[in-house]
Amino acid sequence: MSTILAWTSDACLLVGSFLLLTGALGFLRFNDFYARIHACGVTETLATALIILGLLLQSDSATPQFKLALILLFVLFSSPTASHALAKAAWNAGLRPRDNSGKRGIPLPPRER
Amino acid sequence: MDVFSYFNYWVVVVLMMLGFFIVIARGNLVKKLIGLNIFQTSVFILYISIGNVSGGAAPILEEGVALYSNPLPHVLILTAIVVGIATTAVGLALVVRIHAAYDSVEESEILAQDEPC
Amino acid sequence: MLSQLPVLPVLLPLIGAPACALLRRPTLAWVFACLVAVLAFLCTVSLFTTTWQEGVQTYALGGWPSPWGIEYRIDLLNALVLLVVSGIGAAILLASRASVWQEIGETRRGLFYVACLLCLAGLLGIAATGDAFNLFVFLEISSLSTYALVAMGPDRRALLAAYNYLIMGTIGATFILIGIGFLYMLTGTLSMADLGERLPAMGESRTAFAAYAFIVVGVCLKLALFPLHLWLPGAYTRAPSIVTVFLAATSTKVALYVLIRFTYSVFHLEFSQLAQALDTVFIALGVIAVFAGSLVAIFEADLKRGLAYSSVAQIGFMVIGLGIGTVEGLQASLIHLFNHALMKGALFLALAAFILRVGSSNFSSLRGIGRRMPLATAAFVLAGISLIGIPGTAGFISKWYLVLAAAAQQQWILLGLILAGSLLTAVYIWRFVETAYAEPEGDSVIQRNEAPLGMLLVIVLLALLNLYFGFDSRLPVETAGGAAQALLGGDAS
Amino acid sequence: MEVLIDIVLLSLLVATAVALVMVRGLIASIMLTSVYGLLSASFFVTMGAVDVAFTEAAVGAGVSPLLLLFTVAVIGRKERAPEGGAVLVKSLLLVVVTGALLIVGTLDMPPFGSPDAPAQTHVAPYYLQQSGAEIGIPNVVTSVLASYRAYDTLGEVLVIFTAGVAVILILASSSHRGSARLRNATVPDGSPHTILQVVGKILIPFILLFAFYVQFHGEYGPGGGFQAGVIFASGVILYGLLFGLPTVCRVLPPPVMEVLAALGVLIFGLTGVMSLLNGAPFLDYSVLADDPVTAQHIGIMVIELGVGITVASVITAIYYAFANQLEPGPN
Repeated sequence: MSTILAWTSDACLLVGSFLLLTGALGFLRFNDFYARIHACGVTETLATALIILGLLLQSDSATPQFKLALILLFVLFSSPTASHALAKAAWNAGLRPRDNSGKRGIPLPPRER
Repeated sequence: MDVFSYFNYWVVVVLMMLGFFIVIARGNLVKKLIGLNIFQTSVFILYISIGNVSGGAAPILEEGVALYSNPLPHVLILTAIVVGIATTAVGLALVVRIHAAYDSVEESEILAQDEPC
Repeated sequence: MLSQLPVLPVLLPLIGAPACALLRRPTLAWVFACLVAVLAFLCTVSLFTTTWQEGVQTYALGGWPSPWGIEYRIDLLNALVLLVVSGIGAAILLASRASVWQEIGETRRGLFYVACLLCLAGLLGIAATGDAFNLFVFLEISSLSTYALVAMGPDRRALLAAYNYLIMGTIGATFILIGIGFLYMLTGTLSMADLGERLPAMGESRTAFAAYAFIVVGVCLKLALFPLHLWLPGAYTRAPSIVTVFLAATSTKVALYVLIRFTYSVFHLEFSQLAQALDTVFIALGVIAVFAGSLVAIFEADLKRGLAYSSVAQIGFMVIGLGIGTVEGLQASLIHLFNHALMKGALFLALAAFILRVGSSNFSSLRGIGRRMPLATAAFVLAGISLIGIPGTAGFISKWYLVLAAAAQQQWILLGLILAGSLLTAVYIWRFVETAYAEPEGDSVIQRNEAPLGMLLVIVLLALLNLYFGFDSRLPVETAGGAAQALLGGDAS
Repeated sequence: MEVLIDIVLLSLLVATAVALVMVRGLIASIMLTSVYGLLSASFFVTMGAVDVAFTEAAVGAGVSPLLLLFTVAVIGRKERAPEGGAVLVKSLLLVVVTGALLIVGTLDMPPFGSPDAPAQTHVAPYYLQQSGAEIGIPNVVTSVLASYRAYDTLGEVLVIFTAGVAVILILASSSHRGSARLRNATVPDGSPHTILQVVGKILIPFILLFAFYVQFHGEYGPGGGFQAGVIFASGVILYGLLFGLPTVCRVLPPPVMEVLAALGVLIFGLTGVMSLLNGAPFLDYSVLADDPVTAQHIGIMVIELGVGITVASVITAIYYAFANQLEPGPN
C-alpha cells in the first residue's frame, strides 16, 4: 500500500513540475500577452494542485494534511482569479490579442494618453 | 571547503551592493526607494546567514531535536523588516507629494526647477 | 520609584506620544506634549544628580539581565546627553505654539506634536540604551519622525529636503545595521558593555575593523560630518522653524554621542593601528568642516541657511576634539556638545521669532530687526557672541578647552586653525549685527513688535544660560571631564 | 541537498537584483522587488528562520510592492534613462569601495553555518536552553521577541506607529491629481469587477480568520502579532480594492483606525507600566500573575495583541492615505 502511495506521490510531483516547466516555456516563447497568460494560468493551477497532492500523499500526520488541503483550496480559487484579473486589466487598458499572423486581431480603440 | 564557507557571505555582499548601486546611481525617486528596499533586504539575508547552524532546525522547541538555528538574529530581523517597510511607506508618501508639487519624480528634472536645495 | 529612574525620561514621551494622538484638539495636544517633555526633563535632572552622586545606574528592562535582555546603563556621558536633549526639547516645545500655529495647517497640528514627542523619545532612547540593536531601533523612531517633521515645511523644497534626508539617513542606518551585524557575528552579543569586554579579546580582526568603519560612516551621515553633510543645509533651511531649532540643538548631539560611545566604550581606542590613523582623518575632516561651513555661512544670503552651514562648522569643532584623542580633547568635545546645544537653541529660536514676525529669514528682510524686536535680537546677538567664543560666554569655555587640548599635544598648527575658524564665525555674526542695527531701514516705518511672550521668555532664558555657563562652567566642565576620564581610563563602566 | 537549494536561491536572488539594475520602467521594477521578497523569504525558510520568512513574504512580497503600485498609480510608470558619465563612474567607485571593504570584513569571519561560532555559543544558547522553563512556550523566537527583548518590540511597534503618523501628516489634505487617470485605466466602461468581487467575498472572511489564527498561534509556531496584523490589513485592503474606498471606509472609518493604532501601542506600553507600578522593572511580566510562567503567558498574549492591533490599523490607515490620492474618499 505504502509503495503505491509513494509511487503516486512521486508521479504527481514529477508531472506537476513538468507542467510548471512547460508553463514557463510558454511564457517565454509566446509573443502575445494573452497567450502568455494562458500558458501560465492554466498550467500553474493544475501544476500547483498536482504538487500539493503529491505532498499530501507523502505526509503521514493529520495537521499538515489539513493545512495542505486548505492551501490547495485557496490556490484553486486565487490562481484562476489572478489570471482573470490580469487579462481583464490588459483588455481594459486597450491591449488586444494578436491573430496567427502576429497582427492585432481586433482593432484598437484610440489610445488614451 | 574554505572558499565555500564564505561563498554565502560574498553573494550577500554582491546583493547588498547591487541595491546600494540602484540607490545612488538612479535618478528616479521611486527607483531609489526600490534600491533601498533591496539593500535592506540583503542585509536581512546577511543576518539570517549569521544565525544559520548547519543542520539546525527552526527554533521551535520539540522533543528529540538537539540542534536549532540561532533565534536571536531572527528576532532582530523581524524588527528590521518592520523598520524597512516603515521607511518605504514614508518615502513613498514623500514621492507622491513631490510629484504633486513638481509634476515629476526624476531628480534631474526636479533640481532644474529650483535653485539647489 | 527611584530605582525606575533610568527608564522614565524615555518612557514618558514614548507612552505620551500615542496618548497624545488620542487628543483631538491641537491646543490640548500642545499642552500635553509640553507636560510630558517637562516631566521627562525633571526625571532627567533627578537621574543626572543620582548618577553624579552614586555612579553608573543600570536598569534591566523586562527584568532580564544583560546580555540576555536589554539594559539601560547610565553613566555621566549618557546623563549629560539626556540632560541636554530633554532640557532643550522641553524648552522648545514650550516656546513652539505661536510659530507652529503660523506655519502648520490646522489639521496637522495635533499629529505634529505626536511626531515631536516620538522624535524626542527616539533621541532620548538612543542616549540611554546600552544595547547596540536597541540603539538602531530608537534611531529609526527618531529618524522617521524627523523626516515627517521636515516635510511639514512651508515650501515645496521641504519635501525634497525630507526625501534626501530619508535616503541619506536610511543608508546611514543600514550601514550601522551592517556594522552591528558584524559585531554580533564576532562576539555573539549585542550589549555594548559586553561587546566592550569581548571585542579586545578577539584581537586584531579585519571584521572588527570593517564593523567600525561601517558604524562610523553610518553615524557620520547622521552627524552630518563633512563630506557627508549634504542633507543638512536643505533639511535645516526648509523645515518649519521650530523643527529646525529642535534638530539643530538635539539630533546632531545625539549622533556625536553615538560616535563617542562606539569609539571608546565598544571598540576601545587601541583596538587597531588603523583606528589611530582614523584620528587624523577625524581632525582633518573636522578642520575642513569648520572652514567650509563657515565660509559658506559668511556668503549666504539667507540667515537660516547660514546658520545651518554654521552647524556643519561647529560639528567640525566637536569632531576635532574627538580626533585629538586625549582626555582633554574628548572633554572639550563634550563641553562643546553641551554649549552648542544652548547656542544653536537660542539662535534658531530667535530666528524662528524673526520669521514669525517678518515672514522671511533673508538678510534683506531682517534690516532694522534690532529696533523692531529688541529683546529677541539682543538674545540672538548674545548667543552669537557665545558662538564666536568671546570670554564671558559659554562658547569661550569650549574653545578654551579645545585650544588647551591641542596645545597639550603640541599641535600648534591645529591650534592656529581652531582660532582662525572662530574668527570666521565672528564674520557672519557681525554681518547679522550690522543688518539688525546699523543698516538703514526699509521703506516702511518700523514698529516695535516683539516675539510672543512664551517664545521670548525661552529665547532670553537660553541666551542667559549662555552667559551663565560662561561664568560658572562647573556643570559641563566637570561632567565632561568625568565622562571623558571614564571613557579613556579603560574604566568605561 | 540543502546546499544545492541555497545555491539555486542565491543565484536567483542575484539574477533578480541584476535584472533590477538593468530594467527600465517602474512596473517591472516593482514586480522584480516582489520576486526578490519572495525569494528571500524562501531562503529564510531554508535557513530555519520561519518567522522571518513569514514576515518577509507578507511584507517584502506583499505590502511593500502594494504601496509601490499605489504610488505608481498616482505618479505614472515611466522612468527616464539612467544617468551616464560622471554619476555612473562615481556610483560605481563608491559601490566597489564599499563592497571591497565588506569582502575584507568577511575574511576574518567564522565560517558559514559553523555551530562553534561566537554568535552561536555566547548568548543564543541561553534562550534555547532556558526559555522552555522560564517562558514555557515552544517558539523560542516568540519568547525572545515578546519577553527577553520585548523592549525592542515596543520600539518596533513605535516605528510602525511613527510611520503611520508620518504618512498621514505628509499626505493629509493634499491634492488628488491621479484620480481621473486611474479610474479610466481600470474600468473604462464603469463595469464592476464582478468575478473578482465574488471570489473576494468568498476569500476575505477566511483571510481575516487566518489572521486571527496567526495572532494566537504565534506561541506554538511561526506567527504572531505583526504577521497577523499584516494579513488582517491585507484582507481589508483587498476589500477596498474590489468594492471601492468609500465602502471600506464605511466599515472601518479612518479616524477609528488612527485611534486603534494609538490604542495598540498603549496596550503594549501600559502592560509595561503595570510592572513599573508594582515595583518591578518595565515590561517585567512576573507581576501579572502568581505563577511566573503563567505571568509570561499573559504578558506575551497581551502585548502580541497590542502589536497586532497597531500593525493592522496602521497599514490600513496608510492604505487609506495612499488610496485617497487616487479617489477621494469620504474624508
